[in-house]
Amino acid sequence: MKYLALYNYWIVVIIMMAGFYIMIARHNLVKKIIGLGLFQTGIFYFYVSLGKVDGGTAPIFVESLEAQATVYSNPLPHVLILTAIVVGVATMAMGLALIVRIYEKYDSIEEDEIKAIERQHWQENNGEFGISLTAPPTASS
Amino acid sequence: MTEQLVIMVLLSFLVVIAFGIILLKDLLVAVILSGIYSLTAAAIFVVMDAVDVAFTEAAVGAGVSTIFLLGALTLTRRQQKQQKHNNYFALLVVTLTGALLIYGTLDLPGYGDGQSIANQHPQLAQHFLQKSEDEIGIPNVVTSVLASYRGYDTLGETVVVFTAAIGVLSLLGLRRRKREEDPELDAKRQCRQQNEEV
Amino acid sequence: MNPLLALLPPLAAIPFILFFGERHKNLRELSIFIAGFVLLAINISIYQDYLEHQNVTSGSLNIFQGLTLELYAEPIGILFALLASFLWVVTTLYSIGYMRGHHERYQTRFYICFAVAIASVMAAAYAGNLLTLFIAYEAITLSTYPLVTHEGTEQAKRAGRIYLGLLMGGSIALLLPAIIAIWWLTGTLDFVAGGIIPADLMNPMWMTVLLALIVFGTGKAALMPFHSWLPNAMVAPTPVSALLHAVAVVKTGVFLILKVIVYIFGFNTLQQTGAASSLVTVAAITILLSSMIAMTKDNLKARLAYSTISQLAYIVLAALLANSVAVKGAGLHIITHAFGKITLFFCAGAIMVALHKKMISEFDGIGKQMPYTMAAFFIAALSIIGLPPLAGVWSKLAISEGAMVANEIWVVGVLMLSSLLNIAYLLPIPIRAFFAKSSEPNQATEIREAPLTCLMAIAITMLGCLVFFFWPGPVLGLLALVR
Amino acid sequence: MVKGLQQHHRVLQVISKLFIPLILLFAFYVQFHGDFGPGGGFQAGVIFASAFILHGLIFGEGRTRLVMPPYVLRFLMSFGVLLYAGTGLVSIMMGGNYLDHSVLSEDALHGQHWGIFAVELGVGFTVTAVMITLFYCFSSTRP
Amino acid sequence: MLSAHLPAFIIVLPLMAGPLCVISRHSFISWLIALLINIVVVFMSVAIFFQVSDEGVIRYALGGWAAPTGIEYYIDTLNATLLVLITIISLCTLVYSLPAVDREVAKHRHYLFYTGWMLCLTGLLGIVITGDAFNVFVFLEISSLSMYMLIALGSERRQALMASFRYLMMGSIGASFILIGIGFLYAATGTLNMIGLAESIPNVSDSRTVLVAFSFITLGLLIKAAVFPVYSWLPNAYQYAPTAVTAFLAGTVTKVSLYIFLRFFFQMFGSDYSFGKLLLGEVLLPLSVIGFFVMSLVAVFQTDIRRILAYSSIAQVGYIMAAMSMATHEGVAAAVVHIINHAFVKAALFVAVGCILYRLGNAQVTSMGNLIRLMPWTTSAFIVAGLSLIGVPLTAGFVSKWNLVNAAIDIGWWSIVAMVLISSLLAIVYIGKVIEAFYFQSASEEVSNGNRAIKDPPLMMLIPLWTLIIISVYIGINGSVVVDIANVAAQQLLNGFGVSLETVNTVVTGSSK
Repeated sequence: MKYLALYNYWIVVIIMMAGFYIMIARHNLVKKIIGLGLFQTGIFYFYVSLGKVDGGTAPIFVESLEAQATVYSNPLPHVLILTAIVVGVATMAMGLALIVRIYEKYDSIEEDEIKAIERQHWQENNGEFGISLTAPPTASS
Repeated sequence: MTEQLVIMVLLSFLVVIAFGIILLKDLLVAVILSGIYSLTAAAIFVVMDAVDVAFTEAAVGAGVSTIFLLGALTLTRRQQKQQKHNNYFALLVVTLTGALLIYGTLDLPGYGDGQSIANQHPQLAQHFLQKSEDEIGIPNVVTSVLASYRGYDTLGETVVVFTAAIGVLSLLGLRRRKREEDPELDAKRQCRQQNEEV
Repeated sequence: MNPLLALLPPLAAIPFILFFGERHKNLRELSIFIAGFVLLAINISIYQDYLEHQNVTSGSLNIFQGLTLELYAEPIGILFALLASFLWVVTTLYSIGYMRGHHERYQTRFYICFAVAIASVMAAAYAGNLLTLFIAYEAITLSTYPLVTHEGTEQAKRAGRIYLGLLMGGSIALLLPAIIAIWWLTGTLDFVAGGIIPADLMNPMWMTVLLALIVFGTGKAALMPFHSWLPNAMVAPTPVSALLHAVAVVKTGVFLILKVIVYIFGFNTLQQTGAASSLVTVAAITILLSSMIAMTKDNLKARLAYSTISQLAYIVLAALLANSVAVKGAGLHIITHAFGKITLFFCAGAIMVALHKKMISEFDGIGKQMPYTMAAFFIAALSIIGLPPLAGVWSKLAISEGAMVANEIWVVGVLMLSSLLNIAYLLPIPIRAFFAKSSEPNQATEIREAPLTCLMAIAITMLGCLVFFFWPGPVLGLLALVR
Repeated sequence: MVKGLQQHHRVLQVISKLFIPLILLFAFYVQFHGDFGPGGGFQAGVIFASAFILHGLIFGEGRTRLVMPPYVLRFLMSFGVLLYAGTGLVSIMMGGNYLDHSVLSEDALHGQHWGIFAVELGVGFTVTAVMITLFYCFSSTRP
Repeated sequence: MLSAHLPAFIIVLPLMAGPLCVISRHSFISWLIALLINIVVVFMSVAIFFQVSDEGVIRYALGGWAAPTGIEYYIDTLNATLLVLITIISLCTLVYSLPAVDREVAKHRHYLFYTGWMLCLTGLLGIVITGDAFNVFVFLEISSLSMYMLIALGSERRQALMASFRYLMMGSIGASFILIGIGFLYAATGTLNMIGLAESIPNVSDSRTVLVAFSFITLGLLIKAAVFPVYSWLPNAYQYAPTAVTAFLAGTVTKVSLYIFLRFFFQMFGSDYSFGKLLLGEVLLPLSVIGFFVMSLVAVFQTDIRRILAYSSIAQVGYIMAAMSMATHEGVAAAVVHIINHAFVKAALFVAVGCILYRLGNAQVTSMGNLIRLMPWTTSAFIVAGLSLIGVPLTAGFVSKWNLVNAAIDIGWWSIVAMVLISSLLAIVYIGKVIEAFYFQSASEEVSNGNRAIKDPPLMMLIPLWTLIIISVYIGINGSVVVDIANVAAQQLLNGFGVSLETVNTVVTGSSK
């Protein structure tokens, strides 16, 4: 019976790990971002599951329910997860913007292709890899 | 028990979607799937009594995130390249991490256990549920905690969103449209100018 | 007088050197002279102070956890400081002629680094505890690095790398852990008469390891197998080789070993545990081996470098014998060898400036072209070999005596053998110069001496060799105060 | 994508014009009813933004910019953060700790109400502005 | 009265500076706003530091809700010191950034740059000051997101984008792991407050939940601190970010992660649990030793100075980790000392490299020829800081290394002593390589062509550079400043939180609600 109660957690772990796998194994950058989303959603379930109380209701006081002795679910994980969701979407937006710029510069969103381009670039420059493309310091003012 | 069954079914559904995302090469489909995934997630959150979370997940995960992902896809490409071989190292890492996590769950209080320390902590969970009405006076405990008890976290959260906007602005910028792209828009601008002159 | 003052003149000269630069060479070098004389005066007054009060110290600066920086005058240090500051003046005199005659570049940088090195040597000489000495030691390494690589050629850069690698590497990898271990064991790094490590503190084997860490970690003492930086460093301009690599730098190394043996371990501890005896063998091997290598070298400066290694090993050996007689010999040898070797280097430099010759095989007949130089060379060589009436004899005698006291008779044999080897690699040079037929007959009769300032410097140091034979009293008197 | 919608989907345009006010209204409801039911500044902000995003998708982002110009958004998102952080500073001025809403009014409960209202409004402003800005950024970039 | 609220102001002011910069939208004005706020914050952090050393630990209840119900700040000697450290480094690099950013970032993005900077500062200070485990995560994300953005602003070179993306991926994995860990901790104890956690963990220390929480937090922090096997985000990020950002990043970001390490493992979990029961030391020690050894070796073979310094940074993190894994008072103190010293030294080095880049346009060792004469002030600053990295006496690095070696000897780890010293030798090699190039390399073509004015950078860049150098040399000469602080901090860390929730040594707590 105890393990039945943990079944939820285990599925959540599988979901998290699916996301994690996409993040580290897939070369496609957009896929990585989607994977990050899956991973984080998994964490959200985990938190929210912690706060669930059997037979409870959402932690909003309603007059009609107040009369009966109502059990409420724990609101704290919900609050934490609201914050985490926002963090997640912020990270995702940032990542996608980076991907768009990377595609502009490399014409690819596959990590291994980009690595190959970098390597080629290195070889073409005969080791002068780090030569700066920043504005040349002409007549500094 | 029905509740538990619903959750189990939905979670299993999520697993299927997650594996679909791993395997599919078409990024557009993957994005749509992740949208569905978020919507399902929102449903699960409702069943788990986390209505605020569900609301947010539906709005953000299924809504805004999907739009951003679609936007990024239109700006890049739709197909994922075929990967030549499976990444066994990644599989190993993931398996180990997952095994560690499952090992950790063994001592967790069972799902829905109202007596767990997390749900019974007198200064946190129980304090919010029992005293927030007297201390804050609003019915939605989540809002009380969010905006008052842990208002500082929410300030941080707002700053995170703000940072993301700054970051994307600095990366992509707001580029001006060229006029000829949208003649209708041009007409409107002129119209507006005329109005101002009048 | 506060020993801290001894650091000031060389440092104070730097702004002047910079200010005058290449445009006012004479003023630049004048300022160095003034600094040199002031420094000498300060050192003499510290010496006199010491004779009166025997307690000359600067305040101490606490770094952390009881680690302090402190300057403190004691006999060996005073002797060393006097020696270095006197020879600085002489060397400056010499380098005016040499650097100009040789048209060296970046003379300003040269003089600045030189001044910093001298200031560091002063700090080392008056170091009041092992940490201060270590810091000064590192400062000397760093400030002389630009001097070694002065020419900027590929060879100079390579030499610089070896120099920095062996000296700094050795000091950080071996010396520093030894210092930390001493601090950890005894809770202090102060130089205390009679030493701070009691004989029963640890197993004699560990004591030997600790001592070996210090002796080998002090790369400047050039004990084999940590010697190879010294011949390499000879790419530096000759005044550098002369003052730094025959006197100041290398002597700082042996000075550190001497101080550690006298004031950290103490004679009693070493005599009781016998921790030093195996290292004496290493020093003896170094003496003989480097003398033999010296014979194979055709480049004069390289030959002198190996000779220096051998002579430094004398001092290390004397220190390791761990008795007051031998230590007196070590102190004396610091002085006598300094005067002898610097003269030899000066001569080598003079030959380079005047005739552009570096190889001994090219020296045939140059005695007629440079009679004064070669005469001085001859005298200094005799002093190094240890023949009366020259100063070298006293120090060799004292070391032999110390060996007898320590009951290590075989060391005397080593010294004898080494003297023979000295004769074998040093004397052929003046003989060749004076008696061999020149290969360039038409120039053979023309006198082409080095610049006057060079000759003056050579004369002064050569006289030193003589003076200390007849008048070693003050030095011996000072060394007798070592407790 | 945008252009296609513009030219051929009159139906969508008409329907969205009907819907956008409703969405905005709902956003206001979520914003101000967050104390009593689910929702709050963040959710309201996203919904509010989604109305503009819908407008942008259907009528073209350029035209949305006329309605909601970027400089307004830039100000709005900054203002939201400042409002939130400023509420806390006001608490300090009134003698409480940072973000202690109960000192904002004579009565602690009223103070909490005011504080939460201001704070949620700040979140709402910022989130609305940020989401619309992000949409602009992505849609104004040309592949 | 306001002095009681300093802990709140020190976070809120830089936080509000961000939006203000956005509203101003002007490159110089936004810099000015950032600068002014930063100066104020420096003074505040110093004031807090003295408050802490005079009156003891400060606890500040945010929202007036006494912990653990609400969130609180918990400030003791360790994080008060880190506040000072971060604000000073931020100030120095911010001053430096005005001319540097002008060159490296497009004009219309300057205001975004300074906004990001202020937000990053907020994030770092927020992490350091807080006493709430979940709050750490929130502010970690603020600092990380702004860091991704700041790195990507070096995007005149496309590698910066990829570097930023990799950092984003690694950073998100790290943050997610930390989030999982905090979740497990919450499940096991029901609280999020660090003191509350410290009190509850001994009761549940046998629980597998806490074990897993511990492992995930460790993994997450290892990634964030760029410890040996999971450092891969760092070299590219350091190399391609705008130079001012690199200096700021190198001085602070990994240090803050290490701070969380100290706070969590010594104080929250308690060293008995982390090191006694779970043998964290046995795991960390090999990683850190291999880390500092291998990374020093890798640094030797790099050709770009920034890359040399980046690998050296990973090596230095290894030293700090090694010191921590001793889990003794001396070890922890040595770690704190090195955190402080290395922050100043590395920031100075990166600022110096930035100055060279500013004039020369690249940072390849091969093009450093003749710089000692052309840019004497910059190169000599680099040399002084480089010597500190090696650990030459009278520099800050020596104080660090002395403490580290001494701590190792104290528990008889002679092999560690040897490894530390050998890797110091490698430091001689990689720093020596650069110094040798300064001196002896013949001038590169661009320089000798003379069509570029290669000389010392403007004073705006030199002054912060030399401020950092002087601080590090001062620490080297008067090391007891840092060592004393570190000893107090180590004592506080090893004593646990020392105060139970009832006997709060509070400056400002919640009202009587």
